[in-house]
Amino acid sequence: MKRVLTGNYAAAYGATAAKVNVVAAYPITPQTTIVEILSEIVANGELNAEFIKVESEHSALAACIGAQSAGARTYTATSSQGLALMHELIHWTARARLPIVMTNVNRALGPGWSIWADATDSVSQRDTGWMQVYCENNQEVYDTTLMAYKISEHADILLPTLVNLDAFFLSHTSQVVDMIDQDRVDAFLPTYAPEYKLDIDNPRSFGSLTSPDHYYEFSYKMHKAHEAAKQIIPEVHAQFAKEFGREYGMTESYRCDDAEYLLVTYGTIAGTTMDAVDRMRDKGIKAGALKIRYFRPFPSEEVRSILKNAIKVGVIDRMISFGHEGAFFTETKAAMYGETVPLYGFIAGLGGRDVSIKDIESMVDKMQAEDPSNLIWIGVKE
Amino acid sequence: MKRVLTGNYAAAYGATAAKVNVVAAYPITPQTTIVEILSEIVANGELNAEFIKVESEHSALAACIGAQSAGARTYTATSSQGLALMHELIHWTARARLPIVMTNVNRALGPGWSIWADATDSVSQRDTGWMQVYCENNQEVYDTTLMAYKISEHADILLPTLVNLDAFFLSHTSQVVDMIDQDRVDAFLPTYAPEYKLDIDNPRSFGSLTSPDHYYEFSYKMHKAHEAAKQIIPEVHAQFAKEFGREYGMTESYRCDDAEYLLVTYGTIAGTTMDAVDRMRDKGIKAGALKIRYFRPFPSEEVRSILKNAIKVGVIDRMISFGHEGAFFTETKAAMYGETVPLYGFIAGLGGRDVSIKDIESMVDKMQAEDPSNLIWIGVKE
Amino acid sequence: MTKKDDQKPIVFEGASDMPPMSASQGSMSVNKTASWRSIRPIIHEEKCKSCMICWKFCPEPAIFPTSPPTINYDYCKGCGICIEECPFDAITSEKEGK
Amino acid sequence: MTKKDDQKPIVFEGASDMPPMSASQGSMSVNKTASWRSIRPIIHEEKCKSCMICWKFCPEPAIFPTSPPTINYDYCKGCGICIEECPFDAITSEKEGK
Amino acid sequence: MVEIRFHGRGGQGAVKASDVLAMAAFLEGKQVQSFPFFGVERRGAPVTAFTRISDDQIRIHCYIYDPDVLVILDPTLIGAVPLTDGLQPNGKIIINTQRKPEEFDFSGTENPSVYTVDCSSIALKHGLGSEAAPIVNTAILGAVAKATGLVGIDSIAESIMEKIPVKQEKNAEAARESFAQLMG
Amino acid sequence: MVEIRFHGRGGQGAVKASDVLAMAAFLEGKQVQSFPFFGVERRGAPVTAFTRISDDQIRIHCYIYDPDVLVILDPTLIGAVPLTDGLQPNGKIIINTQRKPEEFDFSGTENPSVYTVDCSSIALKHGLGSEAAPIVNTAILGAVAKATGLVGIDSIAESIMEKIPVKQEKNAEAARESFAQLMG
Amino acid sequence: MSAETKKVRLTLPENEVMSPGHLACQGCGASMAMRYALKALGRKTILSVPACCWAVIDGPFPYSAVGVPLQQSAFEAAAATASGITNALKSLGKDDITTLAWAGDGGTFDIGLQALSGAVERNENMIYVVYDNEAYMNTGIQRSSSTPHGAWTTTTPVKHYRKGQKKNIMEIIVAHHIPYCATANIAYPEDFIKKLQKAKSIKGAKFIHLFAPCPTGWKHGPDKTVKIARLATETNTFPIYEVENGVYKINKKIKNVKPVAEYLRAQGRFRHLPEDELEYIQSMVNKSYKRLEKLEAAFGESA
Amino acid sequence: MSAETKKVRLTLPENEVMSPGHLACQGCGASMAMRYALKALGRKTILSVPACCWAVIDGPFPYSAVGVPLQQSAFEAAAATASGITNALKSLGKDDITTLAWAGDGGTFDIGLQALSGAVERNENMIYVVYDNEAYMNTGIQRSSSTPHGAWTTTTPVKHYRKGQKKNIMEIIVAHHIPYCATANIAYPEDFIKKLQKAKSIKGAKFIHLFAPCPTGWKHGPDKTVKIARLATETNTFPIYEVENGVYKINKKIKNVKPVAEYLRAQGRFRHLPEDELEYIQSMVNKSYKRLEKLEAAFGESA
Ligand SMILES: Cc1ncc(C[n+]2csc(CCOP(=O)(O)OP(=O)(O)O)c2C)c(N)n1
Ligand SMILES: Cc1ncc(C[n+]2csc(CCOP(=O)(O)OP(=O)(O)O)c2C)c(N)n1
Ligand code: SF4
Ligand code: SF4
Ligand code: SF4
Ligand code: SF4
Ligand code: SF4
Ligand code: SF4
Ligand SMILES: [Mg+2]
Ligand SMILES: [Mg+2]
Repeated sequence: MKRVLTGNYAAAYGATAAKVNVVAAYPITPQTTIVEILSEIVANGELNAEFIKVESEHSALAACIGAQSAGARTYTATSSQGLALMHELIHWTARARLPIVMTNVNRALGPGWSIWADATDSVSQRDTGWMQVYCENNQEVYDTTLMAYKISEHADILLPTLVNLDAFFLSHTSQVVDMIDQDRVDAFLPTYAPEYKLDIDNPRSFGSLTSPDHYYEFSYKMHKAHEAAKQIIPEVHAQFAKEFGREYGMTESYRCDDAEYLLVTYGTIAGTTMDAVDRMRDKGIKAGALKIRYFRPFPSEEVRSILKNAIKVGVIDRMISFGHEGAFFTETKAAMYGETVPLYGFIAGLGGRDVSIKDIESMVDKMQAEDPSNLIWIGVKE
Repeated sequence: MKRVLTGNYAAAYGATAAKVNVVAAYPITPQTTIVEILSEIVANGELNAEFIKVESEHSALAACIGAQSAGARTYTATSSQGLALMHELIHWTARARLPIVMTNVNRALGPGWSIWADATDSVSQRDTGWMQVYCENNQEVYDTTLMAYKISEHADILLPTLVNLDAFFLSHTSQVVDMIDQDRVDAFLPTYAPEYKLDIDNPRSFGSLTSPDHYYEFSYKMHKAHEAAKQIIPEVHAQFAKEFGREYGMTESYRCDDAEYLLVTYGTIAGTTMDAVDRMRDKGIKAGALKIRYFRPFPSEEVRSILKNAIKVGVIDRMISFGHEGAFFTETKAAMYGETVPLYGFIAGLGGRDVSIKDIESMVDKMQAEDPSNLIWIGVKE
Repeated sequence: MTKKDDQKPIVFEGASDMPPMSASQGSMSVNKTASWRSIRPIIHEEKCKSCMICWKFCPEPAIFPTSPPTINYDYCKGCGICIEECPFDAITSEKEGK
Repeated sequence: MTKKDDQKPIVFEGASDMPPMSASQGSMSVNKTASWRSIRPIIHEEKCKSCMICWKFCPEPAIFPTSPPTINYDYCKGCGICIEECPFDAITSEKEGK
Repeated sequence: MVEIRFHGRGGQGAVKASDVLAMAAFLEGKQVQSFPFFGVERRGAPVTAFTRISDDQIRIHCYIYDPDVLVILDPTLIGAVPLTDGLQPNGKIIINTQRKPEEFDFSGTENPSVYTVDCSSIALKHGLGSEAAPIVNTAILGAVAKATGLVGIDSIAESIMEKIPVKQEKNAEAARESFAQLMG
Repeated sequence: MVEIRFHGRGGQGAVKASDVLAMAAFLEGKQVQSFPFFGVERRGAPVTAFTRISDDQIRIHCYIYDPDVLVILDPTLIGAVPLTDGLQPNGKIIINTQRKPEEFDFSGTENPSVYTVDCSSIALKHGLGSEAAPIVNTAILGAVAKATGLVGIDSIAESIMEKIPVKQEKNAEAARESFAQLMG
Repeated sequence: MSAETKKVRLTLPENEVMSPGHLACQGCGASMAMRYALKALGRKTILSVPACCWAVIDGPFPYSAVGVPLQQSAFEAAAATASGITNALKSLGKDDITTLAWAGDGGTFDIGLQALSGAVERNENMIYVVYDNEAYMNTGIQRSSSTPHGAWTTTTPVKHYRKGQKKNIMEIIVAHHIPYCATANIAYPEDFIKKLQKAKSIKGAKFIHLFAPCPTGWKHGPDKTVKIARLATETNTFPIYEVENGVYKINKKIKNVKPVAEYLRAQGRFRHLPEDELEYIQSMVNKSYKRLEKLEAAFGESA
Repeated sequence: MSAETKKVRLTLPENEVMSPGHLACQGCGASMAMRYALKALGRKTILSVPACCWAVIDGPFPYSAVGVPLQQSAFEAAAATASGITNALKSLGKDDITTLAWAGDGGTFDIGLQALSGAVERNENMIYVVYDNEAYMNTGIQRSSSTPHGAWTTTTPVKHYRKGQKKNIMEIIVAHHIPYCATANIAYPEDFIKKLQKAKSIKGAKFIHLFAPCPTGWKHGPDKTVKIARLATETNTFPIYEVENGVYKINKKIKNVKPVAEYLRAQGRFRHLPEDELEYIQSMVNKSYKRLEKLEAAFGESA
């Protein structure tokens, strides 16, 4: 059934379709409508779940951790400061190998307070062991939420997923979303039945002191799970495409095949970039766009194979790792190590600064004119 | 005056020498002795400071933020879970441009609980805007703590610094430390006198809502401050060397000039690597070691100029960014983009697994034998 | 107070003339909230007993403690509290013309 | 309870036979804490009234509720609580020989 | 793709209007996008919202700089805010006002078509909002439908029934009335 | 560089011993390093600690795998734990025990020199710890000084005065006594 | 103007430290509250304000409305930040400046409770004021643990309105045995100001629980803010009392207590409540007030 | 064995859910506590344990000592984790399992207070036990807000021993008006077990403040744990009482109250205290106990 939904509603309906057992969440702009609509959905009995109205985001994730450990499928959503406040438990979730799915509305971190789009919040969680997806539109938010449960819960993965959408540009933007019938969702995503859980018939202690003799190998297993995910994610995408007709990849190429100027980016900027690519193509510039959906696991091989034949590549980050450069830029360069294509790093859209088609066109201009040694801030007033 | 001190004591005495006004800290293994000795030092009146015995690490950093904003020089120390719990405020400190200095004892994150060395805790803070230093020995801990205040408080920088030392391998290891006379410290590090602070005679609101029109430029200014730090840090190092005779760099090269096999690493592993280099040189292998002290700002140009002439380079990380690779490895590859030296990524020592000279020698063996496409886990039991 | 309070907007050329962090440079008095108002309170001198209750409760504050009190229409948001609280019905409400 | 409780240490070949997360596989009864003990409590049957107070307070627990109680010397850490709490002085302390 | 920009003041419902319009177009089988420029301003401060309508998937996610249609919910904004920036040549401007289109001077924009309708009166007539603060966001959509032909008035009405939580009928009637009354 | 490995049980003070030894060497102008293997075990469980002594700066930071000297604070560890792993040829082993050096069989290690001293009795004599749990960590350092010649007994005594918070004199005397008594 | 003002008798200090132009909604109780607080404490005050409506009311960069230094803090960190400020002042020898932590109910009852508990346990020299509007207003009216039984919020929809009593923050803080705790109400600014002045004169941790209606979240006309605030006290829903060094004192004993329904019916957020709920709420109010009287009897001045 | 046990009368349930081999120090009060708790609640229990000594006592991977499922949690997250567990059980229809949050004083009075306050405010169906050893023991004896006046810890050195009363966690939690709060003491296991069983039978949030001496941190012989625990109650330092639905009841009224000095002098951590401090502590104990009696008088069964 098609409906016009904001990104936040798409996320909430995605979790609802996944029939989560426990929701624990705390309000924060611009995620609030997720909490509000889920309160309604649960209150109305449309979703048979417990909604824990916790006193902080930290407790939201802690409650999800407890619930998921006890065998429930759980959901939470947050943004910015809330995500940051969860950080210790974000690590915790991954190391506990709990396949929790969390929506994050990408919003800038304070101070100064800012409620607008910026990916620093989620990218700052890149070292925690979570899988991370960045969405370009609301359909993708809905579909990704559903698939995230299937991928996270896969026995060879058992890792949580963070599904990201840009503040306002998706969270409060209405678009057409095709929602899947519940019975078809159920067939795609069976009931959660973990092998390891809090079980009085098979009592185990989870998370006990772990000596260097074992800790290292647990870390290795997490690494291997991410490696496995790189295989399994495309399989789930394929199954989803077969069932529901919508295709996703860990990355998404747009007019890349013969592109000379290739722009790599993520989130809503990716959509605008594709429109910009069309415009530039109309002007005779062979532009192309590579949208990165999965930032963790990072699809290095895929990125490399797509980018290596371009003449110049630019990476647009809606965040910066201060003291270095944009994280997607760094990681793309690392993935490309050994190649010779010049790579340009662009910073754009921090704190909700709009990124227009003209801004994107200006990047290709700069790639033609400048050398790649300096990070380029698009539209900065110096 | 020379004394035999653990790394924790060296940190505490460094902060004492810096005459901090306010200390706020919370105990966590293996940082605890820092809190304990500072409690004593303050209680004995050896340091004229307020010690706030907060109820959590989150409040420790919040209290430092408040105190520093009000014009005090502050200090805190933590480790692992404690650092992670501070994450929201770690971002906050940097964006508020408060030159707080914090010691972090690098310890693994749970679950399973682990109290042993692992750099995931601090590397996970790489996107927050803090400067980060990794120490190899206790003298370095002491000296770095002192210099960190001078660097952080520089008017062109105004960024906090995280000084890292490995759990047990430094925190609880006794070594000879040469402590500087207070009057010479005072000459080197004048009283903290910030231009922007909470001041009833010039009342300002700090951290208010900041629209996309300004937020982007504030971020740009932070970026510029990190750029400036890359100039100022070597200046402070030079001044320190002149005054006190000990030399530091943002990186430290050991037998790199003619090295064919170069190992890049940080923290205590760097020391062991240098000994391993000597052993290998004795065996006729032209090995070298590059110790990275400053991870933020990341000394890309320096790293590149040192590594680019090697035949093979290996990067040893005591952490992994799950779903990708070691962070120092990624960032080194990014810094080296465009070069052709093969770069190998090694993971070692997570969760306190010891890294021996033999382990390091085995890396050079692997660099000779294998191709660099896979991350290599040293000593893993598969 | 060196803080700017001339009620003119503060405009920056760019990053270079901004402070390092989000630190205020002037007063919110720059923000004339008159436009928020859809009703306008009018004090009727003849009824007013200068009890100053309206002054006391005005949230902005947009009432000067003169006798009778004077409303600062640059800032009055038209909340109506003064009208509601005046014990002598000395303030009435008028629709703001648009 | 499928949990391993045969008091033999659990040894893994490596990552492949470990569970995905730190989840326990067996009982701490594997850990014979006898080595912690520097004194050894001895129950003297003749004095013992089987009041079970020693059993009640043993923190390990290392006392079986037989009559008179029996001490499990595999685990008794030698804390001395049973000695201190026995109302009938029926337990004495011996130095553990090393 | 047609791009519509709404201008109002906090409290008037410009954001909701952009949503309802998008929904109406969706009901006619279009791809749509609607979103606010989310400021921190409260009641009374200028507010902007956007709607995009297209036959194809809408990928772009930035603000609308060069709208085809401008919808102005509050005439006092004219002059106070640079409303017509970027308006496409031959663009349409729909204004809630008692005045006539001719009374407005949009020199500086290329050949705009200006439409006016007194939504405030229509809203009050249907009991929407108060004298001091009539709620005009639904009423103006009738005028938008009529002026642009982008969507039918029945779709607007249906969309209102879906999206507006209270007084749905009244709102729909108000839209129909402004559809009927539009001057331009 | 000389590497010394201490083995004891939780509560015996092996870690402190490694520290005091390092401090003593420092007092003689050496570069030193001492550190524990920090386990979670409590009282009674095996504990390891390390000391490195060198004329040059000590850069290495891993555990000691091939010690030159082994110090065993608790003879019950022999057999229970693989103590002598990696001991260098002609290495020294110093044991707190009432037994004689000859009574120990360290076959598997290359030509070790074994020294024994009854530190438990010495400790008790000086009122250090209780019968059940004598504190032997200072006493044994006298024997280490004598057996290895790495540091003088006066330095050990001075180091004890600095590092041991209580009964400093008694501890120093105990060290001197074991220095005098050492058998090997 | 000062000439003219001579003629009038003002029951509050005349100085205005807070400037108009701020971003509070029309008739916002919280904005009145700050005006009073700064009248009471004057310009030698430093504010610590976490995320809450007041983080916005003060205005966006580069402006400010408060006329005193203000440190915005993370949502959960008002009391800890203030602890830092007050210790810095102490360390730097500035002993004439008041540290004022100013937070909403969400930042106090919920996410900021721990930092507050820690700060008062340490008896930090500061005044902490919670302006209670009984929900998360800044994010659009979600339930907090201060939301009273029966109320609608966006996370307690009408069909499933909030069940259970609001958290008794006063009892919780009183249990920390600090020198001074009090309730106050924007409808009685003289009392609030007096309490702030008293608090300022006491060394250590002081806590004030301030009732501050929110027309936007409570769904009442902006002109009714003071009226509704007054009704809260006149119905004993929000009694005015203080606890000084453990000694309870009810400052306003209402002679003719009004029925709670009068208070509830004036607000949209309670509109959906059936009669029996009103009765239940009345009984709970009676019970709580009786409890307070007992506490005053047991631990009051005359006890 | 069971044949033999027939002969003896046991005042506690015989079942041993906790196994020996655990890592508690000799004579650890906290280890006794768990033994009793699991006797009371049995195997249909799920534990939520934050960082604290018990996180270690249970044993390292791959072992466990408790015989029931146990979820280790971040230090500050015991109550929130337990909230998740209890809600999962509810959602999955498992209504015969008890969720038991089990935390130290640091994890309860300090860093975990907010999660606890949130959980009890939501009246989550769980039992929360704080085993109080009056400091951060697991990290080596640092002050917590439960550390009593006069005590030495590593962060309150002898020269500057802890000043001020320990946080009154019972009053704080009682202020949340939950169905059941109680104190207990490992010296009185029968009472503790009865309270746990009562708690298990009540739906909603239950809180037990358990006194559990720590020989390592309190510097007393491991054999003295029970004796010292008993003295705490016999001197009225740690009274045994419960608050059921707001009704206070002192469960153990001590006939011949012993002087506090007897309790203090038995522990190394108070050794440095001069006489006048002992007197001061005695007066504070008297005062607190009087306060409790007044509460019982005002809010007890007969009130
Ligand atoms: C960690 C974190 N979580 C959530 C938020 C979002 N947030 C900001 S203000 C607020 C509500 C504040 O409520 P309250 O303290 O009652 O103040 P009020 O807005 O009602 O004045 C919330 C949830 C935040 N800023 N930080
Ligand atoms: C966020 C965080 N901060 C600090 C620690 C370190 N830590 C672990 S246990 C502990 C003390 C626990 O004290 P308490 O709760 O009283 O339990 P006890 O150890 O006394 O049993 C501390 C400080 C941690 N694990 N996590
Ligand atoms: S409240 Fe009424 S009577 Fe009193 S001063 Fe104001 S206008 Fe005059
Ligand atoms: S209407 Fe409100 S804002 Fe205007 S003067 Fe009266 S009280 Fe003040
Ligand atoms: S306490 Fe003493 S008397 Fe009682 S059963 Fe034990 S040994 Fe026997
Ligand atoms: S000495 Fe302690 S551990 Fe041993 S049996 Fe007695 S009470 Fe139990
Ligand atoms: S939402 Fe309520 S509390 Fe916030 S500014 Fe508006 S009226 Fe005041
Ligand atoms: S330190 Fe104390 S509480 Fe912790 S295990 Fe030892 S005796 Fe028990
Ligand atoms: Mg509020
Ligand atoms: Mg404790």
